[in-house]
Amino acid sequence: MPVIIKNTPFEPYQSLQQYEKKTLCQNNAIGASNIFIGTMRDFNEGDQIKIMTLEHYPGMTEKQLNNIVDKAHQQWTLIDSLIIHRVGDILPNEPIVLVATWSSHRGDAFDACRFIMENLKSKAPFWKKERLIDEQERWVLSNTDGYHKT
Amino acid sequence: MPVIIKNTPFEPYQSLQQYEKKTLCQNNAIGASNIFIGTMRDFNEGDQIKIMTLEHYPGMTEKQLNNIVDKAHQQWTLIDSLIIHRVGDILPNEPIVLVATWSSHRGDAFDACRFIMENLKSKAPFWKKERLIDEQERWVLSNTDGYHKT
Amino acid sequence: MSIKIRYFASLKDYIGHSDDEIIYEKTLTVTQVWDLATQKKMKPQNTLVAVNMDYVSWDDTVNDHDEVAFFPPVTGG
Amino acid sequence: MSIKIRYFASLKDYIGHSDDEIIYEKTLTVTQVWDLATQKKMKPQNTLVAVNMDYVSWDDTVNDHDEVAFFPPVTGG
Repeated sequence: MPVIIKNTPFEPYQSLQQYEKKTLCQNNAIGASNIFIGTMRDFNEGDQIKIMTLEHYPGMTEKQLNNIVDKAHQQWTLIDSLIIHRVGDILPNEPIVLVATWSSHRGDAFDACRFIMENLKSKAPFWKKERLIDEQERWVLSNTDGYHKT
Repeated sequence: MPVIIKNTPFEPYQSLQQYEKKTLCQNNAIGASNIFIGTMRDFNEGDQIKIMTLEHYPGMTEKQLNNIVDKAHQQWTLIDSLIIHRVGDILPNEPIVLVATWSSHRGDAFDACRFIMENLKSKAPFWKKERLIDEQERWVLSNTDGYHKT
Repeated sequence: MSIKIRYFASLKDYIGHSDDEIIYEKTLTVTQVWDLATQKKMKPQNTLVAVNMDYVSWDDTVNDHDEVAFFPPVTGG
Repeated sequence: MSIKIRYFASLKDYIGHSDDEIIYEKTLTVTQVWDLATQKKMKPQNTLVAVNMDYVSWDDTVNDHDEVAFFPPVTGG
Protein backbone atom coordinates (compact mmCIF):
# COMPACT_ATOMS: atom_id res chain seq x y z
CA MET A 1 0.00 0.00 0.00
CA PRO A 2 2.77 2.49 -0.83
CA VAL A 3 2.13 6.23 -0.99
CA ILE A 4 4.82 7.97 -3.01
CA ILE A 5 5.33 11.73 -3.35
CA LYS A 6 7.65 12.59 -6.24
CA ASN A 7 9.21 15.89 -7.30
CA THR A 8 10.37 14.51 -10.65
CA PRO A 9 8.31 13.18 -13.60
CA PHE A 10 7.19 9.56 -13.59
CA GLU A 11 6.02 7.25 -16.35
CA PRO A 12 2.83 5.63 -14.98
CA TYR A 13 2.87 2.42 -17.01
CA GLN A 14 6.53 1.76 -16.31
CA SER A 15 5.95 2.44 -12.61
CA LEU A 16 3.05 -0.02 -12.57
CA GLN A 17 4.99 -2.65 -14.47
CA GLN A 18 7.93 -2.38 -12.09
CA TYR A 19 5.73 -2.34 -9.02
CA GLU A 20 3.81 -5.43 -10.10
CA LYS A 21 6.98 -7.25 -11.07
CA LYS A 22 8.63 -6.50 -7.75
CA THR A 23 5.69 -6.85 -5.40
CA LEU A 24 2.72 -8.64 -6.93
CA CYS A 25 4.28 -10.99 -9.45
CA GLN A 26 3.37 -14.27 -7.83
CA ASN A 27 -0.04 -13.22 -6.55
CA ASN A 28 -2.43 -15.36 -8.58
CA ALA A 29 -5.42 -14.15 -6.55
CA ILE A 30 -5.48 -10.84 -8.42
CA GLY A 31 -8.40 -10.89 -10.81
CA ALA A 32 -9.01 -7.19 -11.23
CA SER A 33 -7.10 -3.95 -11.10
CA ASN A 34 -8.28 -0.44 -11.64
CA ILE A 35 -5.95 2.43 -12.38
CA PHE A 36 -6.60 6.13 -12.49
CA ILE A 37 -4.10 8.51 -14.04
CA GLY A 38 -4.53 12.27 -13.77
CA THR A 39 -2.54 14.23 -16.32
CA MET A 40 -1.83 17.92 -16.67
CA ARG A 41 -3.94 19.58 -19.34
CA ASP A 42 -2.64 22.65 -21.14
CA PHE A 43 -5.98 24.48 -20.83
CA ASN A 44 -7.96 25.48 -17.75
CA GLU A 45 -10.83 27.94 -17.40
CA GLY A 46 -10.32 28.90 -21.04
CA ASP A 47 -6.66 29.86 -20.63
CA GLN A 48 -3.56 28.15 -21.91
CA ILE A 49 -1.33 26.91 -19.12
CA LYS A 50 2.44 26.93 -19.56
CA ILE A 51 3.45 25.23 -16.34
CA MET A 52 1.88 24.21 -13.07
CA THR A 53 3.49 24.18 -9.64
CA LEU A 54 2.20 21.78 -7.04
CA GLU A 55 2.79 22.84 -3.47
CA HIS A 56 2.08 20.43 -0.63
CA TYR A 57 2.29 20.07 3.14
CA PRO A 58 5.03 17.48 3.69
CA GLY A 59 4.07 15.04 6.40
CA MET A 60 0.39 15.86 6.36
CA THR A 61 0.15 14.74 2.74
CA GLU A 62 1.49 11.29 3.59
CA LYS A 63 -0.62 11.10 6.76
CA GLN A 64 -3.85 11.95 4.96
CA LEU A 65 -3.13 9.67 2.01
CA ASN A 66 -2.32 6.77 4.31
CA ASN A 67 -5.59 7.41 6.18
CA ILE A 68 -7.51 7.27 2.91
CA VAL A 69 -5.77 4.07 1.85
CA ASP A 70 -6.47 2.48 5.25
CA LYS A 71 -10.15 3.34 4.95
CA ALA A 72 -10.30 1.87 1.44
CA HIS A 73 -8.68 -1.36 2.63
CA GLN A 74 -11.20 -1.54 5.49
CA GLN A 75 -14.19 -0.92 3.25
CA TRP A 76 -13.26 -3.17 0.31
CA THR A 77 -11.39 -6.43 -0.14
CA LEU A 78 -8.13 -5.31 -1.68
CA ILE A 79 -4.91 -7.18 -2.25
CA ASP A 80 -2.86 -4.02 -2.67
CA SER A 81 -2.97 -0.37 -3.70
CA LEU A 82 -0.53 2.26 -4.88
CA ILE A 83 -0.57 6.06 -4.96
CA ILE A 84 2.01 8.18 -6.75
CA HIS A 85 1.61 11.96 -6.67
CA ARG A 86 3.80 14.63 -8.21
CA VAL A 87 4.82 17.85 -6.51
CA GLY A 88 6.90 20.74 -7.84
CA ASP A 89 6.88 22.01 -11.43
CA ILE A 90 4.73 20.05 -13.87
CA LEU A 91 4.46 20.51 -17.62
CA PRO A 92 1.41 19.86 -19.83
CA ASN A 93 0.97 16.15 -20.60
CA GLU A 94 2.90 15.05 -17.53
CA PRO A 95 1.13 12.70 -15.10
CA ILE A 96 0.15 14.34 -11.81
CA VAL A 97 -1.35 11.41 -9.97
CA LEU A 98 -1.66 7.65 -10.24
CA VAL A 99 -3.99 5.54 -8.10
CA ALA A 100 -4.06 1.76 -8.54
CA THR A 101 -6.03 -0.92 -6.74
CA TRP A 102 -5.63 -4.69 -6.99
CA SER A 103 -8.35 -7.09 -5.95
CA SER A 104 -9.86 -10.49 -6.67
CA HIS A 105 -13.11 -8.94 -7.91
CA ARG A 106 -13.74 -5.96 -10.13
CA GLY A 107 -16.37 -4.28 -7.94
CA ASP A 108 -13.83 -3.83 -5.16
CA ALA A 109 -11.09 -2.59 -7.49
CA PHE A 110 -13.38 -0.04 -9.18
CA ASP A 111 -15.03 1.25 -5.99
CA ALA A 112 -11.82 1.52 -3.99
CA CYS A 113 -9.85 3.27 -6.73
CA ARG A 114 -12.55 5.90 -7.11
CA PHE A 115 -12.92 6.29 -3.36
CA ILE A 116 -9.18 6.88 -2.98
CA MET A 117 -9.16 9.35 -5.86
CA GLU A 118 -12.14 11.39 -4.63
CA ASN A 119 -10.79 11.52 -1.11
CA LEU A 120 -7.35 12.48 -2.34
CA LYS A 121 -8.93 15.34 -4.29
CA SER A 122 -10.83 16.63 -1.26
CA LYS A 123 -8.44 15.87 1.62
CA ALA A 124 -4.79 15.58 0.59
CA PRO A 125 -3.03 18.93 1.15
CA PHE A 126 -1.83 19.73 -2.36
CA TRP A 127 -2.31 23.11 -4.07
CA LYS A 128 -1.95 23.90 -7.75
CA LYS A 129 -0.62 27.17 -9.05
CA GLU A 130 -0.89 27.76 -12.77
CA ARG A 131 1.42 29.93 -14.82
CA LEU A 132 -0.29 31.14 -17.98
CA ILE A 133 1.34 31.69 -21.34
CA ASP A 134 1.55 35.45 -20.55
CA GLU A 135 3.49 34.63 -17.33
CA GLN A 136 0.52 35.51 -15.10
CA GLU A 137 0.27 33.23 -12.08
CA ARG A 138 -2.87 32.09 -10.26
CA TRP A 139 -3.88 29.53 -7.66
CA VAL A 140 -6.46 26.94 -8.69
CA LEU A 141 -9.40 27.70 -6.40
CA SER A 142 -11.04 24.33 -5.86
CA ASN A 143 -11.50 20.81 -7.15
CA THR A 144 -14.80 19.68 -8.63
CA ASP A 145 -16.73 16.66 -7.44
CA GLY A 146 -15.71 13.71 -9.58
CA TYR A 147 -19.00 11.90 -9.13
CA HIS A 148 -20.85 14.53 -11.14
CA LYS A 149 -20.40 15.15 -14.81
CA THR A 150 -18.52 18.37 -15.45
CA MET B 1 -11.79 3.66 -30.16
CA PRO B 2 -10.12 0.36 -31.12
CA VAL B 3 -11.54 -3.01 -30.12
CA ILE B 4 -8.88 -5.70 -30.30
CA ILE B 5 -9.43 -9.46 -29.96
CA LYS B 6 -6.15 -11.31 -29.39
CA ASN B 7 -5.37 -15.03 -29.30
CA THR B 8 -1.89 -14.49 -27.86
CA PRO B 9 -0.84 -12.99 -24.50
CA PHE B 10 -0.51 -9.22 -24.17
CA GLU B 11 1.28 -7.02 -21.67
CA PRO B 12 -1.28 -4.38 -20.64
CA TYR B 13 1.09 -1.59 -19.62
CA GLN B 14 3.23 -1.98 -22.71
CA SER B 15 0.11 -1.99 -24.88
CA LEU B 16 -1.12 1.20 -23.23
CA GLN B 17 2.24 2.89 -23.53
CA GLN B 18 2.49 2.05 -27.21
CA TYR B 19 -1.10 3.05 -27.90
CA GLU B 20 -0.72 6.41 -26.19
CA LYS B 21 2.59 7.09 -27.89
CA LYS B 22 1.17 6.28 -31.32
CA THR B 23 -2.29 7.78 -31.00
CA LEU B 24 -2.67 10.17 -28.10
CA CYS B 25 0.82 11.59 -27.65
CA GLN B 26 0.07 15.18 -28.56
CA ASN B 27 -3.40 15.37 -27.04
CA ASN B 28 -2.98 17.86 -24.20
CA ALA B 29 -6.71 17.84 -23.45
CA ILE B 30 -6.44 14.49 -21.65
CA GLY B 31 -6.70 15.11 -17.94
CA ALA B 32 -7.94 11.74 -16.77
CA SER B 33 -7.71 8.12 -17.76
CA ASN B 34 -9.16 5.08 -16.14
CA ILE B 35 -7.95 1.58 -16.85
CA PHE B 36 -9.40 -1.75 -15.89
CA ILE B 37 -7.38 -4.93 -16.21
CA GLY B 38 -8.96 -8.33 -15.65
CA THR B 39 -6.48 -11.11 -14.95
CA MET B 40 -6.87 -14.86 -14.76
CA ARG B 41 -6.93 -16.13 -11.20
CA ASP B 42 -5.76 -19.66 -10.44
CA PHE B 43 -8.69 -20.38 -8.14
CA ASN B 44 -12.42 -20.34 -8.87
CA GLU B 45 -15.30 -21.79 -6.85
CA GLY B 46 -12.74 -23.31 -4.50
CA ASP B 47 -10.89 -25.25 -7.19
CA GLN B 48 -7.44 -24.70 -8.59
CA ILE B 49 -7.51 -23.84 -12.28
CA LYS B 50 -4.73 -25.01 -14.55
CA ILE B 51 -5.75 -23.31 -17.76
CA MET B 52 -8.74 -21.45 -19.14
CA THR B 53 -10.02 -21.50 -22.70
CA LEU B 54 -11.95 -18.50 -23.95
CA GLU B 55 -14.34 -19.25 -26.79
CA HIS B 56 -16.04 -16.40 -28.62
CA TYR B 57 -18.37 -15.66 -31.52
CA PRO B 58 -16.17 -13.94 -34.11
CA GLY B 59 -17.94 -11.00 -35.70
CA MET B 60 -20.59 -10.71 -33.02
CA THR B 61 -17.93 -10.02 -30.41
CA GLU B 62 -16.60 -7.05 -32.34
CA LYS B 63 -20.12 -5.84 -33.20
CA GLN B 64 -21.28 -5.92 -29.57
CA LEU B 65 -18.10 -4.34 -28.22
CA ASN B 66 -18.28 -1.54 -30.78
CA ASN B 67 -21.93 -0.96 -29.81
CA ILE B 68 -20.92 -0.67 -26.16
CA VAL B 69 -18.09 1.72 -26.98
CA ASP B 70 -20.42 3.86 -29.13
CA LYS B 71 -22.91 4.09 -26.29
CA ALA B 72 -20.17 5.08 -23.84
CA HIS B 73 -18.96 7.82 -26.20
CA GLN B 74 -22.54 9.10 -26.54
CA GLN B 75 -23.16 9.11 -22.82
CA TRP B 76 -19.88 10.60 -21.61
CA THR B 77 -17.36 13.09 -22.98
CA LEU B 78 -14.47 10.87 -23.96
CA ILE B 79 -11.39 11.62 -26.01
CA ASP B 80 -10.67 7.96 -26.73
CA SER B 81 -11.12 4.42 -25.48
CA LEU B 82 -9.47 1.06 -25.99
CA ILE B 83 -10.56 -2.53 -25.44
CA ILE B 84 -8.24 -5.53 -25.66
CA HIS B 85 -9.69 -8.98 -24.97
CA ARG B 86 -7.97 -12.35 -25.06
CA VAL B 87 -9.40 -15.50 -26.62
CA GLY B 88 -7.97 -19.02 -26.73
CA ASP B 89 -5.90 -20.66 -24.01
CA ILE B 90 -5.07 -18.46 -21.02
CA LEU B 91 -2.80 -19.28 -18.09
CA PRO B 92 -3.09 -18.05 -14.48
CA ASN B 93 -1.77 -14.51 -14.08
CA GLU B 94 -2.28 -13.64 -17.74
CA PRO B 95 -4.43 -10.60 -18.53
CA ILE B 96 -7.83 -11.44 -20.03
CA VAL B 97 -9.23 -7.99 -20.68
CA LEU B 98 -8.13 -4.37 -20.69
CA VAL B 99 -10.52 -1.42 -20.89
CA ALA B 100 -9.13 2.12 -21.00
CA THR B 101 -10.89 5.47 -21.27
CA TRP B 102 -9.33 8.89 -21.81
CA SER B 103 -11.15 12.10 -20.99
CA SER B 104 -10.66 15.69 -19.85
CA HIS B 105 -12.43 15.03 -16.54
CA ARG B 106 -12.20 12.14 -14.16
CA GLY B 107 -15.94 11.57 -13.71
CA ASP B 108 -16.30 10.72 -17.39
CA ALA B 109 -13.25 8.46 -17.46
CA PHE B 110 -14.37 6.51 -14.37
CA ASP B 111 -18.03 6.16 -15.36
CA ALA B 112 -17.35 5.21 -18.96
CA CYS B 113 -14.68 2.63 -18.12
CA ARG B 114 -16.98 0.89 -15.70
CA PHE B 115 -19.93 1.09 -18.08
CA ILE B 116 -17.88 -0.53 -20.84
CA MET B 117 -16.62 -3.23 -18.49
CA GLU B 118 -20.06 -4.13 -17.07
CA ASN B 119 -21.61 -4.22 -20.52
CA LEU B 120 -18.75 -6.30 -21.88
CA LYS B 121 -19.33 -8.78 -19.05
CA SER B 122 -23.05 -9.08 -19.76
CA LYS B 123 -23.21 -8.71 -23.56
CA ALA B 124 -20.00 -9.62 -25.37
CA PRO B 125 -20.20 -13.25 -26.57
CA PHE B 126 -17.24 -14.80 -24.78
CA TRP B 127 -17.38 -18.06 -22.83
CA LYS B 128 -14.85 -19.38 -20.35
CA LYS B 129 -14.05 -23.05 -19.94
CA GLU B 130 -11.84 -23.99 -17.00
CA ARG B 131 -9.53 -26.97 -16.88
CA LEU B 132 -8.87 -28.01 -13.30
CA ILE B 133 -5.65 -29.41 -11.93
CA ASP B 134 -7.16 -32.96 -12.21
CA GLU B 135 -7.84 -32.35 -15.95
CA GLN B 136 -11.61 -32.03 -15.38
CA GLU B 137 -13.18 -29.42 -17.66
CA ARG B 138 -16.15 -27.17 -16.92
CA TRP B 139 -17.86 -24.11 -18.40
CA VAL B 140 -18.09 -21.04 -16.20
CA LEU B 141 -21.84 -20.62 -15.73
CA SER B 142 -22.31 -16.86 -15.41
CA ASN B 143 -20.70 -13.55 -14.61
CA THR B 144 -21.52 -11.70 -11.42
CA ASP B 145 -22.72 -8.11 -11.27
CA GLY B 146 -19.68 -5.88 -10.81
CA TYR B 147 -21.66 -3.14 -9.09
CA HIS B 148 -22.26 -5.34 -6.08
CA LYS B 149 -19.64 -6.60 -3.72
CA THR B 150 -18.94 -10.28 -4.25
CA MET C 1 -36.06 -19.58 -46.90
CA SER C 2 -32.58 -20.67 -45.81
CA ILE C 3 -31.44 -20.06 -42.27
CA LYS C 4 -27.99 -20.69 -40.84
CA ILE C 5 -27.84 -21.77 -37.23
CA ARG C 6 -24.87 -21.71 -34.85
CA TYR C 7 -24.35 -23.04 -31.35
CA PHE C 8 -21.65 -21.88 -28.96
CA ALA C 9 -19.92 -23.03 -25.78
CA SER C 10 -21.94 -25.38 -23.53
CA LEU C 11 -24.86 -25.23 -25.95
CA LYS C 12 -22.64 -26.62 -28.71
CA ASP C 13 -21.73 -29.50 -26.37
CA TYR C 14 -25.42 -30.00 -25.55
CA ILE C 15 -26.50 -30.07 -29.21
CA GLY C 16 -23.48 -32.11 -30.24
CA HIS C 17 -22.41 -30.00 -33.20
CA SER C 18 -21.75 -26.32 -33.98
CA ASP C 19 -23.83 -25.56 -37.09
CA ASP C 20 -27.18 -26.33 -38.67
CA GLU C 21 -29.05 -25.11 -41.68
CA ILE C 22 -32.80 -25.20 -42.21
CA ILE C 23 -34.75 -24.58 -45.38
CA TYR C 24 -38.38 -23.63 -44.84
CA GLU C 25 -41.26 -22.01 -46.71
CA LYS C 26 -42.96 -19.69 -44.24
CA THR C 27 -41.71 -17.03 -41.82
CA LEU C 28 -40.42 -18.48 -38.54
CA THR C 29 -39.98 -17.14 -35.05
CA VAL C 30 -36.75 -17.79 -33.20
CA THR C 31 -38.54 -20.38 -31.06
CA GLN C 32 -39.70 -22.19 -34.19
CA VAL C 33 -36.15 -22.12 -35.56
CA TRP C 34 -34.92 -23.76 -32.35
CA ASP C 35 -37.63 -26.42 -32.48
CA LEU C 36 -36.99 -27.24 -36.13
CA ALA C 37 -33.21 -27.27 -35.87
CA THR C 38 -33.01 -29.26 -32.65
CA GLN C 39 -36.10 -31.46 -33.20
CA LYS C 40 -37.72 -29.83 -30.16
CA LYS C 41 -34.86 -30.56 -27.82
CA MET C 42 -35.45 -29.02 -24.41
CA LYS C 43 -34.01 -25.50 -24.35
CA PRO C 44 -31.59 -25.01 -21.43
CA GLN C 45 -32.57 -22.23 -19.03
CA ASN C 46 -31.15 -18.80 -19.83
CA THR C 47 -30.27 -19.70 -23.42
CA LEU C 48 -29.61 -16.51 -25.38
CA VAL C 49 -30.26 -15.92 -29.05
CA ALA C 50 -28.80 -13.53 -31.59
CA VAL C 51 -29.93 -12.92 -35.16
CA ASN C 52 -27.21 -11.52 -37.41
CA MET C 53 -25.09 -10.90 -34.33
CA ASP C 54 -27.66 -8.79 -32.49
CA TYR C 55 -29.56 -9.98 -29.43
CA VAL C 56 -33.23 -10.72 -30.14
CA SER C 57 -36.12 -12.22 -28.19
CA TRP C 58 -37.62 -15.64 -28.83
CA ASP C 59 -40.76 -14.20 -30.42
CA ASP C 60 -38.87 -12.25 -33.06
CA THR C 61 -39.10 -13.48 -36.62
CA VAL C 62 -36.25 -14.57 -38.81
CA ASN C 63 -35.63 -13.60 -42.44
CA ASP C 64 -34.14 -15.44 -45.38
CA HIS C 65 -30.35 -15.87 -45.08
CA ASP C 66 -30.32 -14.78 -41.46
CA GLU C 67 -27.74 -16.27 -39.11
CA VAL C 68 -29.34 -17.41 -35.86
CA ALA C 69 -27.02 -18.17 -32.93
CA PHE C 70 -27.90 -19.90 -29.67
CA PHE C 71 -25.62 -19.73 -26.66
CA PRO C 72 -25.48 -19.77 -22.85
CA PRO C 73 -25.01 -16.64 -20.70
CA VAL C 74 -21.76 -14.93 -21.66
CA THR C 75 -18.79 -15.11 -19.29
CA GLY C 76 -16.11 -12.87 -20.79
CA GLY C 77 -14.01 -10.18 -19.19
CA MET D 1 2.31 27.20 25.74
CA SER D 2 4.21 27.35 22.47
CA ILE D 3 2.32 26.86 19.20
CA LYS D 4 3.83 26.60 15.76
CA ILE D 5 1.74 28.01 12.92
CA ARG D 6 2.08 27.35 9.21
CA TYR D 7 0.39 28.89 6.18
CA PHE D 8 0.20 27.27 2.76
CA ALA D 9 -0.51 28.23 -0.84
CA SER D 10 -2.70 31.31 -1.38
CA LEU D 11 -2.99 31.76 2.38
CA LYS D 12 0.76 32.06 2.66
CA ASP D 13 0.61 34.81 -0.01
CA TYR D 14 -2.23 36.48 1.88
CA ILE D 15 -0.41 36.43 5.22
CA GLY D 16 2.89 37.34 3.63
CA HIS D 17 5.00 34.65 5.30
CA SER D 18 4.92 30.90 5.86
CA ASP D 19 5.43 30.43 9.60
CA ASP D 20 4.54 31.96 12.93
CA GLU D 21 4.99 31.00 16.52
CA ILE D 22 2.92 32.12 19.48
CA ILE D 23 3.62 31.73 23.15
CA TYR D 24 0.55 32.00 25.37
CA GLU D 25 -0.53 31.13 28.86
CA LYS D 26 -4.05 29.72 28.57
CA THR D 27 -5.68 27.12 26.32
CA LEU D 28 -6.65 28.48 22.92
CA THR D 29 -9.16 27.51 20.30
CA VAL D 30 -8.09 27.39 16.66
CA THR D 31 -10.00 30.64 16.04
CA GLN D 32 -8.06 32.32 18.84
CA VAL D 33 -4.79 31.03 17.40
CA TRP D 34 -5.69 32.60 14.05
CA ASP D 35 -6.60 35.91 15.66
CA LEU D 36 -3.42 36.07 17.73
CA ALA D 37 -1.09 34.97 14.94
CA THR D 38 -2.59 37.18 12.22
CA GLN D 39 -3.61 40.11 14.46
CA LYS D 40 -7.27 39.46 13.63
CA LYS D 41 -6.77 39.54 9.89
CA MET D 42 -9.97 38.65 8.05
CA LYS D 43 -10.10 34.92 7.48
CA PRO D 44 -10.65 34.09 3.77
CA GLN D 45 -13.78 32.03 3.11
CA ASN D 46 -13.29 28.25 3.15
CA THR D 47 -9.98 28.41 4.98
CA LEU D 48 -9.13 24.97 6.35
CA VAL D 49 -7.21 24.18 9.48
CA ALA D 50 -5.20 21.17 10.61
CA VAL D 51 -3.67 20.50 14.02
CA ASN D 52 -0.74 18.10 13.96
CA MET D 53 -1.63 17.25 10.35
CA ASP D 54 -5.24 16.23 11.06
CA TYR D 55 -8.22 18.30 10.03
CA VAL D 56 -9.97 19.99 12.97
CA SER D 57 -12.76 22.51 13.36
CA TRP D 58 -12.31 26.14 14.42
CA ASP D 59 -13.75 25.52 17.90
CA ASP D 60 -11.23 22.79 18.73
CA THR D 61 -8.59 23.60 21.29
CA VAL D 62 -4.86 23.53 20.77
CA ASN D 63 -2.25 22.00 23.07
CA ASP D 64 1.30 22.92 23.89
CA HIS D 65 3.75 22.24 21.04
CA ASP D 66 0.96 21.63 18.55
CA GLU D 67 1.48 22.54 14.91
CA VAL D 68 -1.47 24.49 13.55
CA ALA D 69 -1.72 24.86 9.76
CA PHE D 70 -4.05 27.16 7.82
CA PHE D 71 -4.65 26.68 4.12
CA PRO D 72 -7.18 27.14 1.31
CA PRO D 73 -9.25 24.26 -0.17
CA VAL D 74 -6.94 21.58 -1.51
CA THR D 75 -6.55 21.15 -5.27
CA GLY D 76 -4.39 18.08 -5.77
CA GLY D 77 -4.91 15.08 -8.02
